[in-house]
Amino acid sequence: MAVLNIVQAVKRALDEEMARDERVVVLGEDVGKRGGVFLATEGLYQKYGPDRVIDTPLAEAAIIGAAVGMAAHGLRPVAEIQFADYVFPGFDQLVSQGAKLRYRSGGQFSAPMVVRMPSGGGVKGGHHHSQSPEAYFAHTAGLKVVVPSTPTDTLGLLKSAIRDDDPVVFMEPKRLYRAIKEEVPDEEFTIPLGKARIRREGKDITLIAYGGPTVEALEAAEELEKAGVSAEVVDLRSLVPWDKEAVLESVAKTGRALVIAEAPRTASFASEVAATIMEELLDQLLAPVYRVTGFDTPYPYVPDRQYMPTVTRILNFAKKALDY
Amino acid sequence: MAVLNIVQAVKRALDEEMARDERVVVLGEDVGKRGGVFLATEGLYQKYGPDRVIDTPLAEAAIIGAAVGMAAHGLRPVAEIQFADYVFPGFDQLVSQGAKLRYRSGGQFSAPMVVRMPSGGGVKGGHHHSQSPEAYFAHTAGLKVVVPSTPTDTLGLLKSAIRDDDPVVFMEPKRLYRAIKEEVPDEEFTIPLGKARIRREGKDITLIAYGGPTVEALEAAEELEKAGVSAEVVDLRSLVPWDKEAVLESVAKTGRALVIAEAPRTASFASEVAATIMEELLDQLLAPVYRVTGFDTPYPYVPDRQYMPTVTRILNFAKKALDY
Amino acid sequence: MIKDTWKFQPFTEEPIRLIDEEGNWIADFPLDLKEEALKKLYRDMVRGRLLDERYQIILRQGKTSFVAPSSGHEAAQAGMAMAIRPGFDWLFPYYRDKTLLAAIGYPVEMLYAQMMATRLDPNKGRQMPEHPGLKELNVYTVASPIASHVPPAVGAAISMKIQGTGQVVITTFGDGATSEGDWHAALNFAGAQGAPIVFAAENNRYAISVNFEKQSGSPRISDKAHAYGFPGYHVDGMDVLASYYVAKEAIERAREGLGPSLVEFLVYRYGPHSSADDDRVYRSREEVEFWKKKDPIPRFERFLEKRGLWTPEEGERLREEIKAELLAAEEKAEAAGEVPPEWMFDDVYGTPYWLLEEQRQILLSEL
Amino acid sequence: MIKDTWKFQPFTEEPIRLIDEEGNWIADFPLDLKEEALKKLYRDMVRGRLLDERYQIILRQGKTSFVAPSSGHEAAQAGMAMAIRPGFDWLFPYYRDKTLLAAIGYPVEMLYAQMMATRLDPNKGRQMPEHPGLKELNVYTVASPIASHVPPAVGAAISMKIQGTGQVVITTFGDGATSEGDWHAALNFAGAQGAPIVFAAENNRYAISVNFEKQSGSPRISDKAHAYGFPGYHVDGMDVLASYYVAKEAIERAREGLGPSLVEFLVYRYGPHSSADDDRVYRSREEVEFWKKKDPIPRFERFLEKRGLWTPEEGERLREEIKAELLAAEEKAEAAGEVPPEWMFDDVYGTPYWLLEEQRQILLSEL
Ligand SMILES: Cc1ncc(C[n+]2csc(CCOP(=O)(O)OP(=O)(O)O)c2C)c(N)n1
Ligand SMILES: Cc1ncc(C[n+]2csc(CCOP(=O)(O)OP(=O)(O)O)c2C)c(N)n1
Ligand SMILES: [Mg+2]
Ligand SMILES: [Mg+2]
Repeated sequence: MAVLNIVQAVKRALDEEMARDERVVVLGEDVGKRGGVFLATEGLYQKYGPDRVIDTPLAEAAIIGAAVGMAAHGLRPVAEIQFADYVFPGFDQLVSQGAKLRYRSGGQFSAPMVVRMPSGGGVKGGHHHSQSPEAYFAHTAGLKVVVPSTPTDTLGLLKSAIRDDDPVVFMEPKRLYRAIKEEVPDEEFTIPLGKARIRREGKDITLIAYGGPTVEALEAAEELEKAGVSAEVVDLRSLVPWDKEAVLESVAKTGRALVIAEAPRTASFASEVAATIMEELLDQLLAPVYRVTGFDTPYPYVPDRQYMPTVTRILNFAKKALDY
Repeated sequence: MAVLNIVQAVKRALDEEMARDERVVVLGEDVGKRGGVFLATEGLYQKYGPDRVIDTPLAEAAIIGAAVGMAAHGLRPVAEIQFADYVFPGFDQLVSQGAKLRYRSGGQFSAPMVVRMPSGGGVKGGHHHSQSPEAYFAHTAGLKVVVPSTPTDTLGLLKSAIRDDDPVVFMEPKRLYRAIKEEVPDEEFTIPLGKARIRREGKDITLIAYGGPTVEALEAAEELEKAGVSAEVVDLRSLVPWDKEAVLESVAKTGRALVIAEAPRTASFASEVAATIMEELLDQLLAPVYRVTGFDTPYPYVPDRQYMPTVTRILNFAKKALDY
Repeated sequence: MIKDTWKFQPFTEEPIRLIDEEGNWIADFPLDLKEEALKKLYRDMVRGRLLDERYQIILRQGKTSFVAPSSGHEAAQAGMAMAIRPGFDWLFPYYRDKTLLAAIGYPVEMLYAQMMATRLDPNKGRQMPEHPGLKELNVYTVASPIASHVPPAVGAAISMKIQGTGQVVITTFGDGATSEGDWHAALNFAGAQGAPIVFAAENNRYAISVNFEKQSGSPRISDKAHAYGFPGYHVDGMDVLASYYVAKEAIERAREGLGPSLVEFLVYRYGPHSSADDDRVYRSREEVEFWKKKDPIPRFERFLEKRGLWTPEEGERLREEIKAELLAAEEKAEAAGEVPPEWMFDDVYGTPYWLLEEQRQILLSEL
Repeated sequence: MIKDTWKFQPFTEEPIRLIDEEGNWIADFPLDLKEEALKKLYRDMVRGRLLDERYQIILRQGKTSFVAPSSGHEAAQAGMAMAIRPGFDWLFPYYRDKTLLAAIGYPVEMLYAQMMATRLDPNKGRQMPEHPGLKELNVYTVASPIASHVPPAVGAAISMKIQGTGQVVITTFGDGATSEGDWHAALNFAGAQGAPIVFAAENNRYAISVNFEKQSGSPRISDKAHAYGFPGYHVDGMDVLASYYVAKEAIERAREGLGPSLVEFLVYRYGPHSSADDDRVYRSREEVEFWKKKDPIPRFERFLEKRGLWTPEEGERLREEIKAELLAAEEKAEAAGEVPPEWMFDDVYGTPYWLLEEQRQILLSEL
């Protein structure tokens, strides 16, 4: 078993899928010789050539829009948006073209494509290199949204995303790119979209997280254990579709939950999960479901880490739930 | 007191503000001679001339982006996006430039501007003339979001929006443009942003709505009354900031609530309100807060009305809450 | 890059024109089209015109909710249609292309079915009228956001190049579309990649009410190709032969690997922007009358007449024949019956997930 | 539209150049700049270069987290700076403009403060390094999304026109920016409105690793102005006098009501794209060396030397003097102390609302 970090897992997934299926092409800014600014496509240009690893002009509308057309014409494009913050010039292509192509054509055309993007904060990037725009995508019918938090999940989910018949937004928590390493099976595997993963079992409170803050959720769970509280950590992994069943099962067991995410709170995916849990499990809850999220400000340069849910913040809210 | 419909209220608000403050300018596609495709700017070009009523090229990025620059330079632009569905080519300008200008410049620059857009369904427009994209804006820190549902509110809120020092997205429920008429005071008035309006008092259940579905909420309340159920109808009017206090006060009284909106449910503003109510009033709720929303599909051409929360759907959920 | 065997020069100040107003052939090369082809062009234009007229009638009858008049655009569209290899090349059209679509063989009953949202619409009635699309013929389903189909068109063209299929993409749009950022991003990418695509502007000088002078400082759309390093052709789009020959050359260039071109067809829209528009507010009746005198159909009739290929009587007979065809198509489309509401939950994804199933049940419980 | 009193022709194939590599004045008009002005240009270039070098040092010292090297861009920036009326005209710069900003009088300690996010940054440390902005001087705060500042720049210019202020907007960006849709939408609108604005492309031939050939099919950025109906000037941006004179003419045209121009300055970036980049992966050392031989500073030194305005010793003295200034500025900026975390809740809106107050309390409880 090789030890991989997340960025290496991305690279391996791309490489395996490109080798398996020649319809798979990669496009984006600097994905060619440069191998991407995070090196997620390193070596692919040299291996698969300029027809399958395409350096594009600096235009996200061209990247996403062209991916839609390529997909409609039979390719399986994997577009890279250099930072999630830069998806907005291509937002119209994603929501008006990609998301609705299958629907508006009555199923005649479809856009099996992946839009990868490093997202989230913690890299001292200020508000245009740190955002977590998943709520925009999750709110857009027709898009699938995946946010892994470990190398193994990244590999298995990205491969599934590439094979999926619909447009998938694949958000990679950039602050974890090199921060998390683990042994990953050498044989090929995929992980189905739409399934959560129980990262840690527990019985007193459920910490629901995805992407970057999964790390803080796990750390908080350890802290809680020291205080005698047994916390279950659910990593959503997929936001659309999300694994309501797994979430409800866990919260039905623990009676308490926090939903933890980096994006601002208002109309966030965290709010969606919180609203759904409380709607479906009202009588089984021992405390309100609290959302531990980024603040409703643009992402600042100072402070960088404290914008996001810190372990302290998670513990404060856990206490609130436990003391309720 | 003149009887006005909503589109006339928009026109009057623009006219009064342009007369009051020569920094106010209007720009957008077809806003000039044509008076806008919904005639919301009719007559303004003739009255204020081409320097203050500017027909733009067909480019929402230019419209919103130019408005940001005009505002930064001292004007008070009111941009019209022809349909809310067409804001997406200008989305980057709105979220990356407009929303964050005050913040990123440390308060040195600001963008006091309004982006008006007819929104919502019910006009047989299919998915690109019917969407309700308010969640995208509400999720974006730095934007204010207003959605009136009556002529009086439209007039008073639009005037406040124009005088506001921050970018305000002003969403006009187009299916109500000419459907609702009422007497509006002749003297000048404004209505503050951020305040909900109790459209009907009641004690058994709170129906929280905004924009188009306010109409169905009121109709449902009448139906409920016939069945002996007293429903309170709260019209949010502003989504950012939203009037949490008024909402909580009402639900604390009734113990039951529905949040009614046209947009798809996932990560919607309805989810935000539902999550917040349940978080803050958990113990006082007699039933879960149900969200009665548009479906998580693109807005279809067939059926047109049934995509949105119908009176039947509201009543079904009300029954569910009352029977809980 | 301009081979000297090519017939046309890019970036001319005056529009390329092959027949004059009187119907004389004025090109500096011999006409090499068979009688049959000339008649097809004529028939396609007439069908487009009559279909446009019929749409007005079904609108008044309440059978459809929206029409985008296309009269005045027929020559450009019929010309392009004949330059395409239907079902092989891909077409990314916009909402005003009924002449073009019918001419490449889009079954007219399916066009009607889209207008009336009946079950015969392969797009399942998901969109408002004038938004056709047909996979079988490689016609990408129209989307309302102006210019938003242009980046996907470029993507398809790049895919063709990568896969070496020999196909070409043709995408049409109005003058207004050229102002959009998506349009630019697309043309620029196509230029950088030398993709096999023809960008066809149907310049009717108005984006709804906004005339071209307010849309752009450039005097011609064709000039915009300078920005992308490929040829821009300025064509009289009321001249069906100029439209055909230039489109053909642009497509050939693309097929031979010479990359994209931008072709600007100068046309005029005789009707309002749409059934929701009143064009008297923004343009004079004199202007409309002036352009009606340049109607591409009579102009081509004069051309055909001079060659003994047309008489008023034959013209009338053809019209009656087409009208009957259209009526039959309309009836067939209507007979299919309206799309049922519960179809709205299909095709959001390849396979629906739990939330859509929950919501389908909500709708079903209300029906 | 080209008055014959204007000095420069748009759309030249070769870049406009006024001094050759040896430092000879080769223009067809007489140099009309005072000694003082020539010295200012020189001083501004040198300060820009030294500041760029200092930034590398504070980066290594961990006092900043990011640098965007600007060496190689000095001539274009110093030239533009002298053509502007600082504090009257508005500048919408991008992240690689330190020479330009310092040259128009942006206090260097405030540039440093922005780099280090200290309290002296008028932008309150809200953004990553290389994102300055100063209302007092009409310098619009830099935003990271490429080309996103260009539509606001056009809006400001239209506002100037509406209000008849006589001001002009200058906005800078890289070659990469010209691919973005927002860029196009902005230039097109400016062209349609004849807005008083100069679009200044600092074309260093790379958007990070992507060379210009992959970015666009057009051989020159200046050619893109054809699309908008205004002049496009192709300028040797390593020639500070060509940069100044062309910028000046473009600004004058705008001020006189003749509308926008696009000025392409051909420059080179000697360093990597940023402190996070490794440029050896995508360009050869030979290429970099080739351009280093064309360094704009020695080139201008040769020019000055020929006129008796420069000696190596004077050059050295000036460098030492500037270095001392920079160091003082750096110390002053640092002494102001880091921006405190709770500032993050200010300036989201003019007045914060309840949610932000709630959240501020959450943060305060954690500090
Ligand atoms: C992005 C977007 N903005 C606005 C609209 C509304 N709209 C529909 S058609 C139209 C004018 C289009 O003009 P043009 O491109 O010249 O085509 P024409 O209708 O003249 O054939 C506008 C503004 C739209 N459909 N999409
Ligand atoms: C919209 C957007 N997409 C991508 C990026 C990431 N990015 C930052 S700089 C850059 C290259 C810019 O190149 P150019 O415009 O030529 O300016 P230069 O850095 O060469 O001066 C890219 C792709 C960004 N900042 N914004
Ligand atoms: Mg038009
Ligand atoms: Mg560059």
